[in-house]
Amino acid sequence: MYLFNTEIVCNQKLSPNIFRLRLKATKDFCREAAPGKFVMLGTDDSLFDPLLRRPFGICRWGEDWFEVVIKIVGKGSCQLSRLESGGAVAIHGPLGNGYPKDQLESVQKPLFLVAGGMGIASIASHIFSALDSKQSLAGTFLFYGAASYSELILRNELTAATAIGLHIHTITDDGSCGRQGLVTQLLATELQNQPQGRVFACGPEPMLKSVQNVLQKVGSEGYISLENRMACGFGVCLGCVQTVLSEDSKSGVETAKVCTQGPVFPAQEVVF
Amino acid sequence: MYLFNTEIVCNQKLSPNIFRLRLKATKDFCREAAPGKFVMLGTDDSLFDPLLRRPFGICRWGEDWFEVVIKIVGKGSCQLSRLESGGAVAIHGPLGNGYPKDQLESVQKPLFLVAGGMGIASIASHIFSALDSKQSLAGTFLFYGAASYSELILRNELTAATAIGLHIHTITDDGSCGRQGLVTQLLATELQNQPQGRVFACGPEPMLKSVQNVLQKVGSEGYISLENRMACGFGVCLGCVQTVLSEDSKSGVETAKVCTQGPVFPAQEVVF
Amino acid sequence: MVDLKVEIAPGVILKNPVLTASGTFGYGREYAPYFDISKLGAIITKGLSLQPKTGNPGVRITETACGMLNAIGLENIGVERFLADELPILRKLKAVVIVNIFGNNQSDYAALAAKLDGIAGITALEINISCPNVKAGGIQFGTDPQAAAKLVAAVRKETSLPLITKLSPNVSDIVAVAKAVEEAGSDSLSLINTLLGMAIDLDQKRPILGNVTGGLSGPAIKPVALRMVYQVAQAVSIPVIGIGGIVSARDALEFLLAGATAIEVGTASFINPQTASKIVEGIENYLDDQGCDRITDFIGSLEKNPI
Amino acid sequence: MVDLKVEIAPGVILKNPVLTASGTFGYGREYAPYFDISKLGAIITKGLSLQPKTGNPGVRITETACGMLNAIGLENIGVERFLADELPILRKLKAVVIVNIFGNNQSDYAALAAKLDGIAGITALEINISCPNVKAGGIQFGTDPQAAAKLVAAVRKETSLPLITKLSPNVSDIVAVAKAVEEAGSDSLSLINTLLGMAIDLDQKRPILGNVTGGLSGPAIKPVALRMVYQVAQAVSIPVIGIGGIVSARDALEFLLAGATAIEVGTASFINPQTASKIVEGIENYLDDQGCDRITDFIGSLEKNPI
Ligand SMILES: Cc1cc2nc3c(=O)[nH]c(=O)nc-3n(C[C@H](O)[C@H](O)[C@H](O)COP(=O)(O)OP(=O)(O)OC[C@H]3O[C@@H](n4cnc5c(N)ncnc54)[C@H](O)[C@@H]3O)c2cc1C
Ligand SMILES: Cc1cc2nc3c(=O)[nH]c(=O)nc-3n(C[C@H](O)[C@H](O)[C@H](O)COP(=O)(O)OP(=O)(O)OC[C@H]3O[C@@H](n4cnc5c(N)ncnc54)[C@H](O)[C@@H]3O)c2cc1C
Ligand SMILES: Cc1cc2nc3c(=O)[nH]c(=O)nc-3n(C[C@H](O)[C@H](O)[C@H](O)COP(=O)(O)O)c2cc1C
Ligand SMILES: Cc1cc2nc3c(=O)[nH]c(=O)nc-3n(C[C@H](O)[C@H](O)[C@H](O)COP(=O)(O)O)c2cc1C
Ligand code: FES
Ligand code: FES
Repeated sequence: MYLFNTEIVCNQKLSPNIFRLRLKATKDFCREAAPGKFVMLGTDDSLFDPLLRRPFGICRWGEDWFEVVIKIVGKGSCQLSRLESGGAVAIHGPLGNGYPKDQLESVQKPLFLVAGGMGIASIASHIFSALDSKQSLAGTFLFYGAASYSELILRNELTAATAIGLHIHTITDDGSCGRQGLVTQLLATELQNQPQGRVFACGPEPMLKSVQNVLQKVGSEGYISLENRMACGFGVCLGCVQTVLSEDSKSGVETAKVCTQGPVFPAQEVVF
Repeated sequence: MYLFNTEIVCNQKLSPNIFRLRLKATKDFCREAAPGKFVMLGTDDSLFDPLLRRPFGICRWGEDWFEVVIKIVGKGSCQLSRLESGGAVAIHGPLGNGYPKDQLESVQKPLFLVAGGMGIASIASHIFSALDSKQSLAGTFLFYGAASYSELILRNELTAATAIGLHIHTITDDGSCGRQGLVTQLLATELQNQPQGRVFACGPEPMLKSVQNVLQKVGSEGYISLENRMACGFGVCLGCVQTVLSEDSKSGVETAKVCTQGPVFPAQEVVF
Repeated sequence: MVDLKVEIAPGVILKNPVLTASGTFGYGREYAPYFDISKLGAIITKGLSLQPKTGNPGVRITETACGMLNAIGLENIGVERFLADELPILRKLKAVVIVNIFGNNQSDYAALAAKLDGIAGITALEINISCPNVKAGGIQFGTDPQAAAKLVAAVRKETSLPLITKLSPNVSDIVAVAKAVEEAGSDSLSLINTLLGMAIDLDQKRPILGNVTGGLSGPAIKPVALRMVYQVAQAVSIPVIGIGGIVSARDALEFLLAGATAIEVGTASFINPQTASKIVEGIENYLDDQGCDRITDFIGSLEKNPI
Repeated sequence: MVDLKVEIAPGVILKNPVLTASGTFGYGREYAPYFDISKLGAIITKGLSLQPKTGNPGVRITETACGMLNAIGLENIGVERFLADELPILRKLKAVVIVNIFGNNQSDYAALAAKLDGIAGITALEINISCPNVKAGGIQFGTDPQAAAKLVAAVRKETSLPLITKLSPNVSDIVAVAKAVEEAGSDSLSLINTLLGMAIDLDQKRPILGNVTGGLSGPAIKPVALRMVYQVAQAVSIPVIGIGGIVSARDALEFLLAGATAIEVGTASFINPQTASKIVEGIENYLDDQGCDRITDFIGSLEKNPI
């Protein structure tokens, strides 16, 4: 992973409170980028409010740039979302384990990608990676749910991936686009038909719990990407830990650092 | 005085670390603006670093705008100096007493304006006010000193005022423009010749002390504008107080609030 | 419309829970050009002493990360001039007035309380016990439960005005001090006063403040204040007034959740003189949105289980 | 080239005064990818207990104005695993290692000290006394001078390693605690640990942290830390190590001026893992510019008269 200061190439508003920022990056950084990894982003180092850097998924990248998609939920995301072309940003990354590559690239079984809300930033990274490296997404299904139509972002870019085989199913809480309901309903239905599917999910905790349940019921395997609060992002503060199953410890559980041992975990190992 | 949020019209770099910001203002604000008054400027209210607003002299104004000239000395001035057109600023002002109008406008006697460093922002406000309202500056002398040529700002704008009678003498610590030396040397020489002159001075404390000495020696009268640290700018924190002579108190001195009773004081009354 | 009335001491019912912190609101009238100060729950004056006080020489304020240090040194016009010149103006402005008092020793406090007793236009006294006790060698009254209790008892004897004791945060156990002054007859508590801090000018190799150390206030101290209010509110049965880093209605509401019956706005009034009045509005709007009828239902309603 | 060597305890000479604060530097090796950790004065490990500890459930960190609250709950792998798995790596990385220890009662501390005594690769112990004393009903060792002194004396008996006692800021009189532990045989002091604070989620009406309260760190607390270091450095004759909100070389130099012989970088290492190494460079450059030959000439050289 790398530490460097860089600048915004451009900032595009995707919805009233969601922005896509493209940032310049070093080639080394881009070589290490992979689906499911993240960066810690900071702004001006001489002002201490906000103090800590904030984690965001690496959504797409090229030779010397990468993109993040940021939803405004508090002061850190708000400040980043206001940056314009040329604005200074401090980067630490790529961080985290990312989605397991062998699983992503095995083409034997169908691949179910499940994104809830901003979870799409992480999930889309695999889709864009395939698109940009001209790989096929045959047998890959995207189940994408959001609160409403305006929060279903990156629609054009995702639709472009149908050309390489991606199947897209959207659903919204209010029915303003696609079916009305929760994204796990889509997953549950499809898994009934194809229980051999591998599942990759990212989204809010209630959604991930529900994905875990669905997987357990059907007996399928899958991975979930967590978004616990982070102070450091590289395994030293112990702020982000998640209880996980453990074979070593007596109690049968232990804590794992989401930033370094995750953010992607085998779904059945996470104890919410 | 008024409280309002406004935006930057434009930001012009005058030297490597001095910037002129033009801000939109209400007409009411502009009607109350006067030479020697100041504003408290703040930026984003949702971030608390920097916390307090910062005082800056109102250097020039029109019907619905005003200008400040800001030198970067710390984080508050740095942050303001980075704002670009459209950037948001919070205003409180005009504040302070300003230069006494009757003295400024009495044309009987010569008027000596003395500016050291950023003190020019305050001193120039009278010159621009005369220029913009097409009054004469006959009999008005500007003694302007700075560390070096690059810190002698607003040269063109000030030179324009020679057309309405202003005499300009510059001096720099390093001799890179005008004479080499301190601005009080210019004042001392001129006051010897014209001891009936009224003096208005603004600059760093050592310079103001020296002006006070010169005035005392020659027996002339004058006003100095102070720049004590301020938390509130409107008389409630007692952070900015300056010891001044007093006729009422037993000790012969009392404290005055620079923000409301100043920033302009009769030179002989200030006890440094 | 939500009912914002709160009782900050037995019988002292304020129209809303927003007060202004001593030393940050001048004598009150300085704010009158910015909003109608009678719309606040109450205003608390700059700390008053028996005699006028000139305060500290040298630099008195400096900014720190999300906070400020002050070493004003309790400059004030003295109680006589306050009563003669300021109180009449405040009465004309229809402000609810709480007078903050301090002294160098117990008899100063007692004399101030006696002098202010029965004066029309004063709703309560706030006793600042974060002051060095000259007689006890400069140790603060506020850091020792016994000394604080004796002081409050002495003041209690001299006045029938409701007493709010303002606690210092620079203590090992603020709950012990709170209980001691409750026992001694304080009708109410306010907390926190400033944390003791210091700032240095590196290049000049000198302390920045004329007094070397000063009081830290502003958003930086909010977490400490919130913790102390939460602890004290659970330990005493008199009302608690929360102070420390409050700049918005949301901050104020957090203190109310933690158990404060009212709050005081301090440093934030320097940044924007209208802060206190905006906080009144903000509280009202928030509680209206929540469908809350009476603010008293909201006060102390923090769920004990963390998220 | 300025000589940056400092003696943080009798006989313990470090190559420079920059240390890393316990709990913010992992076990040290996590930082090795970012810079050569042997270039630091010393690294201080995450606090170790006799047995491994899982720490607190729920949310453990939350940001506050210019600071953060943590309620990690002293999660650590235990002294055994540290010695088996971590210390050998640190030795290979040539880091100067100071081990931070804590326990639930005096005998825990004593047992830890005994266990670590004489182990190659450990330069000193830092005793975290900001821990609840289970036997004394949960009162912190660090808030009572007597209890702190007894604890230090007990640890002193078990080890010949230099002892640094890390003081809690949540006290009325930090100088009293400092003097008591000096008397009890501490070779050095480090301060401050975190201030006790709290944060509330307004909309959920709940405390944010799983532990309800947590420790406040970061730039917000620097003024309090600087004041305490200044007070303590004047009152004791053993070296003082300054901690609290240090993010830059200028911050570090302010603590040295105030009398600290060395400093620890805490929260700032989360923001940028290279902070500590940048501070070493920054101190060197600053002192070089000032024409200072030995950092020991700079330490404590604050002029007593304010600007
Ligand atoms: C590995 C990882 C990848 C992420 N990827 C993305 C992404 O691609 N796009 C995106 O928009 N967001 C992403 N997030 C979430 C993002 O980091 C937070 O929204 C952001 O840090 C909030 O900062 P803030 O200052 O705006 O909010 P704050 O002011 O800090 O908090 C605002 C609100 O958000 C909540 N909050 C803060 N941090 C978190 C968190 N980590 N998890 C849950 N709730 C939190 C707080 O409780 C509070 O209610 C990711 C998080 C992680 C850990
Ligand atoms: C009435 C008045 C009018 C002013 N007009 C102008 C103006 O027109 N243009 C301009 O550039 N500046 C002006 N100043 C000074 C300006 O307010 C300060 O430079 C600014 O507040 C510094 O803020 P900062 O955050 O950048 O610096 P900080 O980080 O707060 O401090 C940086 C350095 O500046 C010193 N400092 C901070 N505030 C003051 C102060 N008030 N006086 C002296 N030293 C200080 C500190 O000791 C420190 O060394 C004026 C000040 C006053 C009181
Ligand atoms: C400049 C200043 C002056 C103060 N003067 C007093 C005072 O005279 N009496 C008192 O009890 N508290 C005084 N205080 C403390 C405040 O009333 C308040 O307790 C403290 O600032 C914390 O609140 P805040 O963070 O909202 O400012 C003063 C605070 C400041 C900043
Ligand atoms: C996440 C975190 C964990 C900490 N863990 C410990 C610990 O285990 N032992 C200890 O003595 N101090 C611990 N501390 C306190 C720090 O060592 C330091 O004293 C404090 O954070 C103040 O310094 P700072 O403001 O530079 O962070 C911890 C601090 C943080 C932020
Ligand atoms: S975020 Fe610090 S350990 Fe994971
Ligand atoms: S700046 Fe607050 S009284 Fe003058």
